[in-house]
Amino acid sequence: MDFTYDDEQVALRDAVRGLAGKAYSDFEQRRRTVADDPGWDEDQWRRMAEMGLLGLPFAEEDGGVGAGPVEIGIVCQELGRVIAPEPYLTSVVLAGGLVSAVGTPEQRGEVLGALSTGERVLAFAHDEPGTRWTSTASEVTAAVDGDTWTLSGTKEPVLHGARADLLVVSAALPDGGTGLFLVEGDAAQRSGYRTLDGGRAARVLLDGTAAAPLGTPGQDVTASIATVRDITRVMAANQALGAMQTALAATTSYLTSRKQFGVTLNTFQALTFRAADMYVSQELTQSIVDWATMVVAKGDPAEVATAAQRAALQVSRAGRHVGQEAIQLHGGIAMTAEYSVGSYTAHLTALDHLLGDGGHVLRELAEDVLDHGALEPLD
Amino acid sequence: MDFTYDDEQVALRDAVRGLAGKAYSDFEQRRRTVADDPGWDEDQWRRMAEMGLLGLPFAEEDGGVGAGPVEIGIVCQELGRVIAPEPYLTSVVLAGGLVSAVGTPEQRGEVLGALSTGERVLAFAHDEPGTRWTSTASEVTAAVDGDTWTLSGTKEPVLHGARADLLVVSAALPDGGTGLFLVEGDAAQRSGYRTLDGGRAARVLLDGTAAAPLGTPGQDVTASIATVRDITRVMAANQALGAMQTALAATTSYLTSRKQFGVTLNTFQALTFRAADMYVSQELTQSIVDWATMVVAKGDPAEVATAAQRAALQVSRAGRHVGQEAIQLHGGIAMTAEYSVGSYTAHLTALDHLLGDGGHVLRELAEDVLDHGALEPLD
Amino acid sequence: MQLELSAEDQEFREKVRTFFTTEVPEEIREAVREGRELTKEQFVESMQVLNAAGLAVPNWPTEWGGQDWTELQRHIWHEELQAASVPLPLAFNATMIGPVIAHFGTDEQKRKFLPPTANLDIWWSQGFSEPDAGSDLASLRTTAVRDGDGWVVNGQKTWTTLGQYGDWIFTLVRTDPDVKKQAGISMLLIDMTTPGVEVRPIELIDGGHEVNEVWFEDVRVPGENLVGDLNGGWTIAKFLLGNERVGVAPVGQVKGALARAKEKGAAVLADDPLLRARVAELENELLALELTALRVVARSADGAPHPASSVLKLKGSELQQAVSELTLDLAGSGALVFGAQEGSGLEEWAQRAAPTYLNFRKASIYGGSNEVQRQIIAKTILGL
Amino acid sequence: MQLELSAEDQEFREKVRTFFTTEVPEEIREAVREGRELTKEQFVESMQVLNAAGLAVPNWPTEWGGQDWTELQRHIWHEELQAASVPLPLAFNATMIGPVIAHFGTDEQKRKFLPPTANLDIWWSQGFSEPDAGSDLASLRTTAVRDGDGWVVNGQKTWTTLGQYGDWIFTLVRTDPDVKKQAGISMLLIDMTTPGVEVRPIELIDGGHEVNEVWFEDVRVPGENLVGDLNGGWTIAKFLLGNERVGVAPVGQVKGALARAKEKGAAVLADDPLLRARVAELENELLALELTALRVVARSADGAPHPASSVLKLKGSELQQAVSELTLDLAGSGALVFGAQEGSGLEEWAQRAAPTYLNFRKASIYGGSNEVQRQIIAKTILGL
Repeated sequence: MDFTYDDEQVALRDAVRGLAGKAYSDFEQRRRTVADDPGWDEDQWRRMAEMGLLGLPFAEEDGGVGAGPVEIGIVCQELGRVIAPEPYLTSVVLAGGLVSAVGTPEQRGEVLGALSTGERVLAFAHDEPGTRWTSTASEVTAAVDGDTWTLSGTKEPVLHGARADLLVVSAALPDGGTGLFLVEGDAAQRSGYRTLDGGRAARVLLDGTAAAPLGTPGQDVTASIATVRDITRVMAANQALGAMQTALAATTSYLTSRKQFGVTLNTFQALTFRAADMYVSQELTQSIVDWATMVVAKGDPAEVATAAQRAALQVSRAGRHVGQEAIQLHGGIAMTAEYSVGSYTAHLTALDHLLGDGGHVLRELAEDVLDHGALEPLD
Repeated sequence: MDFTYDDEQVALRDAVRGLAGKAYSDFEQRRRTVADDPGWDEDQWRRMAEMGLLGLPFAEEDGGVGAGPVEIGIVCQELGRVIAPEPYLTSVVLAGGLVSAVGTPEQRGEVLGALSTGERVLAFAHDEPGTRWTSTASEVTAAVDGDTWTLSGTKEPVLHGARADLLVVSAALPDGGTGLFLVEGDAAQRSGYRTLDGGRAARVLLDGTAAAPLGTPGQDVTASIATVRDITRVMAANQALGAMQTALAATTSYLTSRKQFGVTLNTFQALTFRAADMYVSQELTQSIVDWATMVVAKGDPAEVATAAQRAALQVSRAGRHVGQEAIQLHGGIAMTAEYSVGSYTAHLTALDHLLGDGGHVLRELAEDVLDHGALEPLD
Repeated sequence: MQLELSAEDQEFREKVRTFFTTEVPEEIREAVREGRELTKEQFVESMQVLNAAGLAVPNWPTEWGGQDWTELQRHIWHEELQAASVPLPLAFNATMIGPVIAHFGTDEQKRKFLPPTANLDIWWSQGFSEPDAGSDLASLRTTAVRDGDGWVVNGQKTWTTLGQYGDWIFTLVRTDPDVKKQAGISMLLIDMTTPGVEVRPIELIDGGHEVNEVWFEDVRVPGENLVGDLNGGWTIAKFLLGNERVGVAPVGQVKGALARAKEKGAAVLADDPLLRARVAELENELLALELTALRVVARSADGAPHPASSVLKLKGSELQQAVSELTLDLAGSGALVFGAQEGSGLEEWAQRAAPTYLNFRKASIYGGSNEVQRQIIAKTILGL
Repeated sequence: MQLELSAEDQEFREKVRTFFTTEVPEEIREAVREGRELTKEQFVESMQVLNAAGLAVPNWPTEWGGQDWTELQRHIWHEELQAASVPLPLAFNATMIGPVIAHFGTDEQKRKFLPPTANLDIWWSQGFSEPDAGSDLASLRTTAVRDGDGWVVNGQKTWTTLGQYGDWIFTLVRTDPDVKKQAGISMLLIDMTTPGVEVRPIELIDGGHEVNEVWFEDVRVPGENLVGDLNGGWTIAKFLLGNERVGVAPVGQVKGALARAKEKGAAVLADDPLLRARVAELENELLALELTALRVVARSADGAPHPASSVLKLKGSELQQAVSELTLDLAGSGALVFGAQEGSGLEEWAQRAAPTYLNFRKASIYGGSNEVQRQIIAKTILGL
């Protein structure tokens, strides 16, 4: 049992921290970047590709690096620390993860190769208006005529869907179950807009749109979608952890420098105690995020599912606590878009609502609560 | 709309405050009183009878005073302020209330007359091991042979059941529904013990025990039991409010007098802010308790049921908050039986668990939450 | 103690309710209901409709358009405004500078300013906070230096809500730098078209532009624009902030928001007992808050704000935030969409959930932060 | 990063687990599981069984019965003790005075005290807190005045846990009243049978008697009973309190209590989604706490307590209280019954719910209150 990084992992962390920090440790730079479409920096994406980050999760034979969940978690944490706007989580971890899990060897080689080099950006078109964080599709349906598959229906919100070169689309299959398809970005009717954390999302309309089945045509891949969503959830938790750490650091720094009534704010015990509670939340979160990341590394899908729920619940509670308190302890300045902390809170809120918020997973966990005795994290 | 007492109500409050304070404003006196059976002071009970308090809720033709819910609430608040151990709530409001609601004119006159003069103490034997705050009986069953009714089964816990001269017992009727019966105290097999707040309760075993039907024999009176429980819940909320007020006052007084690190505790902002939050809880509670008391005065049973749930939820949340914080802000001294605050917390805990705790009523309220729009307290 | 409104108060309520729901344009009320940003014209039109009926500034002296109502009637008026989704009369005019001028102003100031203030012909802005004087208002640095009969003002104000619409601004300025900080402050009224006044927008985290910085560079202000005594500004500020705290709990608004969340999220709620419990808990807390507001109203009969009004501000802002958080969660992943977007097909309420949630983080900061309220409760009420 | 225990640690865990569940009498472990009050004899028997196998004081130097384990192994030992409901080795002996004597004591003190301390032949009590020196320990007033080679002690200690069983008491006393308060304190070991020592019980709100006042009236103490340097007591106190904070989170105990609550309250839980959600939330927080304890263990390899151990104390006590509150609520009206009552037919767990709930209010007060822990986090970790 070991909760520390090895030397290579430390080196990776330092490298990513350097790259991400150079781009966005000046918050004004992030603000300028998210102001214009696509909401992130194509040059930075290229640099991430060059560093090997975009291919990190994928097998070497698919054009990737073949690194493990701990390494992906490190990248996500570091991106979270500067709330980097690049679509690493949704394009690489989520959409790429689905191609890696379900695609044929040819599809994997072609799509993941282009993803790893930064040549093509992917998006996962899955959520549908009226559904609530499921692993299945219902409104978007697939039809087949001979070997030709077409998709119809609306997907929304699709994170980074307007910019994506290639969409991974889930659809209800003719014979039941949910399948995955590849659709060229410009083959769909897309309208993009801002998300709450300065990112981008889109409405994607499919209307008899030609689509290539991902993997075996007609196969129900609900379980694969669920697992890749679970893994993404754990990586989103890593990203949230990084964001929390920066939000708390900004808060303590503000408390020791900002004066009110002739003294710095850290003179007020009520405020310092609340900062201490934020630290408690952050430390507990780090523990469960590290643990969940290691559970992903072990690889059992059922264990991953539970670990993802548990990480999501803790991150949701802590993210709201830290995000809300960071604003409150700063006061008015944190309400402004110019200052960083409000954007960190917004990003934590967005991550929480991406794949199922705290209340949603609590409900799932509560249903099974009588099925086990004491939790044993090391067994 | 008026949230203030009229002159007579103020006079009643002052009289009860005087009587209760004389007995128990010295906390050591309460401690001595609860140490020995029956856990309260028979002389004080007599003085309460003399002041007319024991007959307050009952019609004049039944030997009572015919006062309204606001007056009963005043008495309960004042008893709560000194956590007087006398069984006003369970004997007068609850058991007496049932006799008043269900009894025949003869029964009302006889039983309520003796209750009002302090001659006979009543208890309501209703809870059964394994049930959870219902208005029905199931384990204790009633049998009838000709005109003779007998009861069998176990009631527990029965508040003040060992001392009671007369038991009002609920039982499952032969033809369905729940009936109420009068059983002489010494006709049942009783074993008494302490409750968590220094009060008394008992296990009551009935084994073919002769019983007199209260009111019309064989009649299902579940609805009456529910309503009297609801009214009692509102009066318990009044009692809890009084206890909270004293607990907060003791806390602020301690904070301004106790020194640590060479200064009084109110120098520590984190502590004073928490006391402020206790005040917020207390004020919100007073509002909802006053309101629920006035809803009882209006008299519609469905409205009373909702008001009782709402008061119980608020009182549960606030009682735990105030009770727990009162101990924490005092520190170690509040853990001792000699000091008052721990006993206030214990009493608040007992009141919360008497007729259905906060979580229990929240669940009931949550079930109906889609059945109404915005709540309008004045409509 | 009794719960029912008197026949007179019931009639009063019926009267204002009917007026609000029939005389104020539905389009404006719908915008309020949906949480949309109002245009300046909508604010003005709504307030003028109210003012024409004597319903805009009831708390003013009757000779200047006020009403001889009881505290309870004012409360009913305030709640019914919110229940009907009528924009509240602009606070800067109706509850801040209006009462100040009526109380401290010269006769000339009253004649000149009060009628257009009640009718929103003048849009007032508030110039109190400064970058280094937030909760510690008295440490403000904007200076006014004597220049003949008038003043020359230099400095910077911030958090000036809706300052982009402002015609005039009432400011606290330092007129004597050599005395205890509270003792050297005066209140000046400044025409915002005066040369040297500059308004700069501040973008907030909800993407909106509701607050501003206001800069003063050698701004000349006539001597007649001093309100009250020279160096008497702190007294006026306390008077004004005291008024501000009355009726601060946005009970009606939060009630409406919660009822609406239930309606919009009914399908989700029907399926989830934990979310239903959150609603039930919030409804109960809101009920307690509303009843507390009624109790405070009853006890404020002498006109002075009851100290428990800090409870209203504190709890009111917490509930406002909690309801916005619930709405966010009801919206699910739809909450990612930020603001009413042309490109999105999701329902408007879901699209507004996130900006509203972020915007209401301010509720516990502005208008006396919740820390300030706790301080008031601890000191004033509990004697700590 | 990896989750699995090494083969060696797995074997270690298996070994201690087997020992605890087979060698420590079931009757004692059942009493712990049920939350009953243990007799003195049960404490002693259990610790002697452990000590005979070298499992009572692993954190001591190996020459005095300690074990050369890794921090992780100590953690496993501690968790397995709790998982098996074995009474923890008496803290006053095993984690307080034992390490102090081993570190600061003379060779003679070590030989005289350490073996009987490890074997609980001497039952130690702690004489630190005083009525006016709680969180502010250094302001203690009990005095020791030189008298020939020895000392005469006068004063009062309080909150002396299980002092009714004490043979000896280690005390902090003021030996120099004329210097800064921390600089005039020494540690003395006092035989509790010495004339002038009086132990008076304090009844707690759970009806139990686990703490005491200890009075000293002209108590003569031999000079050889001074531990460490004269006026060096504050250093020892900090050393001791630092040890105390390690492993303070009663993870195993709380886990057991929560699992047991689920088992006993299964019928109620099956019927109530809100209570199930409370359980699920607590399980998750407890998981996070346990994992944090593991992380802190890993980082404490140099022997110094990691500052994050304040997180363990703070969150551990909160969860201990929350689980006791959940159990109380599961018990319904049965929670009214106070303590195991002969006259009651309700299940034992329900009868113990209320006293346990009330007793655990102490968890956030004793051993460095949660306010002190927040202070440590704010100052030491966050630099505030």
